[in-house]
Amino acid sequence: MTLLVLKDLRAGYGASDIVHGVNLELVPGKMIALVGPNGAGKSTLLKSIAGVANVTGGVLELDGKNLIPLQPSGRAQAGAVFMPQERNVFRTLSVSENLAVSAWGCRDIAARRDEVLTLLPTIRDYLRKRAGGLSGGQRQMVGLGMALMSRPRVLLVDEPTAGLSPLLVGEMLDTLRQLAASANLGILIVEQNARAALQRADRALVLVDGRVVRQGDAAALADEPDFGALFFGEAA
Amino acid sequence: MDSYLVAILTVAGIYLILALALNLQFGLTGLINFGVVGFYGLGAYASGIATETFHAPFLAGLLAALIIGAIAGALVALLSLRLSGDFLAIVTLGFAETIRLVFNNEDWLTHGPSGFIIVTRPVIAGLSRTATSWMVLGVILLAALLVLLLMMRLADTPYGRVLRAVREDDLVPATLGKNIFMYRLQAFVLGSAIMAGTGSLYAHYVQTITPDNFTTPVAILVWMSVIVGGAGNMKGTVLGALAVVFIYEGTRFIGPWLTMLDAEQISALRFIIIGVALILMIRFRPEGLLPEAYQRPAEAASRITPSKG
Amino acid sequence: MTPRLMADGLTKRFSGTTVVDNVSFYVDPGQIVGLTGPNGAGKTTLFNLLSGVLKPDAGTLTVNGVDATNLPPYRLARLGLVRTFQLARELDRLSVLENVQLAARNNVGESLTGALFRPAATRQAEQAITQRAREVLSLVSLSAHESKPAAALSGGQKKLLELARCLMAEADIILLDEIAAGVAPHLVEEIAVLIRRLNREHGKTFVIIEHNIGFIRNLASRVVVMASGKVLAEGSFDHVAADPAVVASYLGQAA
Amino acid sequence: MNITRRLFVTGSTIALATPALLRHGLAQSGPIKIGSLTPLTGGGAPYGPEKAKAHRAVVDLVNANGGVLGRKIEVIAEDSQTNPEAAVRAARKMIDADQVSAIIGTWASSETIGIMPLCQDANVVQLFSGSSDNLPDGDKKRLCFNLQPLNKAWCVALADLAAKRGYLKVGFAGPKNDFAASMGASFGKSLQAVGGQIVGEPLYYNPTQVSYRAEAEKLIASKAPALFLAGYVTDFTALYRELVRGGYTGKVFALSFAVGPDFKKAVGSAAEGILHGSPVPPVGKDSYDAYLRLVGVKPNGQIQFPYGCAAYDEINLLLLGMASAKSTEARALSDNIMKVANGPGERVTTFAEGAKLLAEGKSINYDGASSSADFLPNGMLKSRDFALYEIKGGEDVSILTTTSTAE
Amino acid sequence: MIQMIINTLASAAIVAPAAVAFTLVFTLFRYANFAVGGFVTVGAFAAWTINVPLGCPLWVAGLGAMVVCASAFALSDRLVFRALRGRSGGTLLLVSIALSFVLENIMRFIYGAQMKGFDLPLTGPITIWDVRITRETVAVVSVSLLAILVVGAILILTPIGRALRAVADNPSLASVRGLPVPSVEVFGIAVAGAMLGLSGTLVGVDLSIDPNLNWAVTIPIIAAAIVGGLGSPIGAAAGAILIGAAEELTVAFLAPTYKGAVGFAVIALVLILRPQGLLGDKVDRK
Repeated sequence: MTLLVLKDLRAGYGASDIVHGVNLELVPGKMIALVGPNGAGKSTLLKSIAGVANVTGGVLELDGKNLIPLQPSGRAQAGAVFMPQERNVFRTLSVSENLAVSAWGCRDIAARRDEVLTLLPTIRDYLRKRAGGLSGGQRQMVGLGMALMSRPRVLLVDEPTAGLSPLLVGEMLDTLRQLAASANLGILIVEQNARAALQRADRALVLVDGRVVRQGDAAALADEPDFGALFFGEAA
Repeated sequence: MDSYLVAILTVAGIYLILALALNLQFGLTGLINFGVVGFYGLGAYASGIATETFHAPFLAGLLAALIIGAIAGALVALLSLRLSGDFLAIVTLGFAETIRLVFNNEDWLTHGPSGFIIVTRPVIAGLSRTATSWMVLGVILLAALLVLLLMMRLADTPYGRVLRAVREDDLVPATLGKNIFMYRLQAFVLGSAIMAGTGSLYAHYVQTITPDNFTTPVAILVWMSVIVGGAGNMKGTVLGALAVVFIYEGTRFIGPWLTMLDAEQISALRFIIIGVALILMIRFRPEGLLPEAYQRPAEAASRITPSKG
Repeated sequence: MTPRLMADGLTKRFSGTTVVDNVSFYVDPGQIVGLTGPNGAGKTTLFNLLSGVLKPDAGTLTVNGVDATNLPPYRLARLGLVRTFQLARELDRLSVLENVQLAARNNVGESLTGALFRPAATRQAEQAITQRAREVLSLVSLSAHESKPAAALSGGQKKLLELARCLMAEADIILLDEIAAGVAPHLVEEIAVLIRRLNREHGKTFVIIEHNIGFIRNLASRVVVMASGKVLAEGSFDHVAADPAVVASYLGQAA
Repeated sequence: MNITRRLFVTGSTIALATPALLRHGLAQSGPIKIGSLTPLTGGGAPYGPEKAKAHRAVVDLVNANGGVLGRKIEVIAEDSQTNPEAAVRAARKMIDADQVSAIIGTWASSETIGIMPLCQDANVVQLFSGSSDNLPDGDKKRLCFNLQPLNKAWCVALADLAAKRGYLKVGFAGPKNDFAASMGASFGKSLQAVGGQIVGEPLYYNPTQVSYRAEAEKLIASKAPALFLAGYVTDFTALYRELVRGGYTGKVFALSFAVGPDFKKAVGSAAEGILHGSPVPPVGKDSYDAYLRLVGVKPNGQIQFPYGCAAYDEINLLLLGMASAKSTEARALSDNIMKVANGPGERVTTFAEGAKLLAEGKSINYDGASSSADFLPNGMLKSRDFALYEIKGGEDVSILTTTSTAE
Repeated sequence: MIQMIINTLASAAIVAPAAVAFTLVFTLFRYANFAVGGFVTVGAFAAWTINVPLGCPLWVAGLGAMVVCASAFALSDRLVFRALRGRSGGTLLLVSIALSFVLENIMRFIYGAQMKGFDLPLTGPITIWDVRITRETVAVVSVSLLAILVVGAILILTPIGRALRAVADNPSLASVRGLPVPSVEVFGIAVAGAMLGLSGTLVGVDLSIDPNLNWAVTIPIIAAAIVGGLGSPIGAAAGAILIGAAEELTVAFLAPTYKGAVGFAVIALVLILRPQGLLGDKVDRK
């Protein structure tokens, strides 16, 4: 059973496309890593699924439901939840409020919060703090917790390790990996730290200039000899 | 010809100069000056005090107005130009309100609310009334023409190009070596001086100035002229000022037909129309009736019709 | 030989985070220096410091032998340093030609007194400037668009317009921030050719931020790699590309 | 020729032609035009309409009987907004567009003074009611006639009353305008003459403001046992309200036009005990009754339309002046207004009577509805009745009526 | 001294709800809406209409004014400001000033320029230890305080208030977190409008109502909001108290006629102390 289906998805912001036709299928419990050089369109792809960037063609379905006509908030309610790279918490709200506000329209906020705190127990330590005052790692963790509050089916995570120390990078990615399994989520992650991501992901897509140039088993991809060259912009 | 036409044209000329000066500040340079009436009033009183209290000739009054307008403009600019645009708007608005309170309260200088009476005319004394009004009109139209030529010159030269660049994105001209603060300051001071000069012309034309001559509605009319005509386009401002003055003064003649309305309602209605028109204009045609031209090549030979973008 | 540009210990913090951390580097006359590194490495912030758009929290900056620390951007430009922006900052309501004309230096018509009282000199200068601006526009293949408002250009064309402005400015040092991003491939090639020509024939110095490593390898005589606000490595392309720290910074540490 | 140029040229042509066309529609050479400039809004709004109505009523009657000098009279009515700026704009339009021979009806001194330079310049006669002591100053050509006594006269009466009631220390406040300023100065002098003095500085305020709390606080803090508040009805009402709320317990002196029915309705029983005074029409006199009947009101021995009667005299004097001068030219008109107002000649109280006698070649002396309408050489009124009242049980109770005389 | 504090509180109580509204709009949309004074004027006349010609009790009039203003404010956003989102702060400022001007003149057109007051008996003050305080002042201060506390409570304690703060903080994150951003914004606008209507009613209780109200209150409102830091309702209320105190001091030690300039003087002062302006750093803009 496939959760998220992309067929020949094209997307961009203005007149010209940035993503030129991507195919992808995501199943529950699995994590797919999107890697590639800067400016390849990885984030744009993620944002077009979340509704922040425009889909200009192709198929985008979640559980067989067409997402394209929906607003960002509608897509989130449908279960495709996006976690932006930057500014992914409400800085002026407390952590606890951040979590609560992310379950808009739900009656069981407390239950959901307990659920999230079970999955991400470290958040408990700074539940009362203002989110703006947290460290980068803590903020990412809260952002993740917020995303989980709506009990998503698919998590779209944009560079969750940007600006984190090497130690935290591994921790963050491990957390995501475990989440996929424990919450039976499909996770699509865009990651700079390609090797670290490939170590944890099930599958991986290498995106260059808006096109998928390689895909397959994540670990196997990392071992390809010319993998490094892809990132230096020569394999397009 | 009709003497009321003379009066209307005189007023139109005055609004035109104010609007041209504002167009330099806002249209070309992007500076939001809501204190138009402050500089205008300052010039009117400066000139009036020079000619009546100190018995200076008209030209000295005009000069005094220009100088005081420039100084006031420089002070306001130094206080607020380095800050973001919205602060300039608030500070200029505050300047206009405060200056009006000064006019209203410093009786020893301005005779307070009952008005400052000015006998000195900008023309030779002793002419017939009609001749005088024609000559005053002449003086004001001449001034308007001079300012129009000055503004068109400024807009057309590389100087104007830098001003427009500053308006669009001040970081770009700065990284290309232009001292944007100086450009803003010059545009603001020059505009303020011209507004004050206009005040002088106005004062010697109406001969009674009161603080109520210099209230926000006047500024709205001037803004309307610039926006309707097309910000950045000086010829457009001529069109805008004429349109606004004729809407405004023209409604005096509609009055008798609107018998069910009292004078207060007609006056309010006028301002409702003007305010709504201003909002609609900004909403639906922000570039104005005559949009700013994109291209003014140095040689006329290679002139290419500007494309609308 | 005095370096064209010398940064010593430049540091910039934004609300607690150190974005540029004690960066020192120099650019000699006639060099093309490539500046690269992963997203968020602080490259653009460094450019903002070098061009005076931001004031450093610590460190000094020397341009053509003159202490330029804390100088405003227009003063740096007058010292011979101009730049482009990562997201093109075209002047929307000026024509393409005007965007370029604006960059001319020492234009008599740009002073209030010149514009008003020296019409002949202004006209003459303007003619020369227009001619040169057209030459520059033809260099970047924008001649056909000269009377369009800059807003009407495509994203790639806007980048070219930025480059044209820099060429027009007759600067010694040109900082290019991702000039090739979003530009059509054949134009990228032309830009590279143009940069090399300007460098060889006119002795212009360039600092180029670029993710397209091919572009940098092709042009830069020296490469500086930044990561997390610090200079990670510098030297020839091959030297840098072989540096394991650099590779790691691009591919991510395998933690 | 590109589109811009064409638009510009077309626009200018239309712009230039429009007023001429408008004007063409309005212009007729026949009637004698008179400007009726009254405060229909602003501080004088309670009185402007009765003035405008009186002008209209007389003119309608005169026109029905054939007009003046064989020509119809056309009244151009405008609102002065009790604001000199608006008055000047309206006067300019009357003078330039309508080419009126006279502007009558201005009420606030500031508006009268404001339009004076224009009228002097254009040789337009002014008849008005105002009381600033500065009114005669601007009339270099002797074209002005005032149907109201000056402040000096009002203040003598009010100061006498204050002294009689034992208030020798009185605070003063008023709007910032010519009228109140000269009222303050005159009142101070008059009070000194009877052995009293003004407490503290006279307080002037901006009459368009919303809050008068600060002003009231200042007046209360001055601890003056009595206050003379020379405001118009709107600002007086607001200031008085703040005084009451602020706990002021002293005596308040006011001008009658500020404490009319609107005021009494607004403050209710708090109006008790206010002392006020104003020039009054000669109640019961035939000329006043003639005016009241003309505007459709039955004389009842009370003061009705305290300013309409002055307007009635303004228009009558103007029209009689024209009939006597056989011209609308300013100099002759002004001289003849003086002649018909001051006499000597046969007493008349209406235009019809006067015109008939003038046609017979006789001299007349107009006796007005507001006063006997005799002027000093500077155009100011020689004397007028003045009444003082106290508000008791919500009614104005007359204390005294005197005839004040200008010195 | 105590007298001065009471007078300060009375002026502050009138301005504070409107300053809260201005702050709300500013945090939601990042522009200075100068039409706040116009809406206060609308609120004052709406309350007067319900109280005097329609003869309803004052509290009904106040609630009515809040409803009228909330609707009018939401309507103005729908018709005018929504279409202009993304335009420069200057454009919005100009439009809001024009709107303010239109509203003022609509009031003048309908009601004339005559001053109006509620149907309240005019009574003297209550005097306690030489301090005079009127029933109106007590009512105005307590209602204003209550309203600000209610707004504060809504913002802090309720889900919709939390959502409002989230949208103000980061609208794009709010939308990907599934919040119905447009509806939350409309809610915020309606709350702001209601506060403006309340300010209008309080003006009518304490002072008097006429179309000139517009400019007389606009400047103190904006000054209070700016001094309060444009962040929270509490800040705006504190700013209102500061402006009120500055005005009282001006009247006491300078001329009362210059009261109108106090707001600007305070803004100028803030400007010197907080030179980055309302919208913060310019470099980050593009």
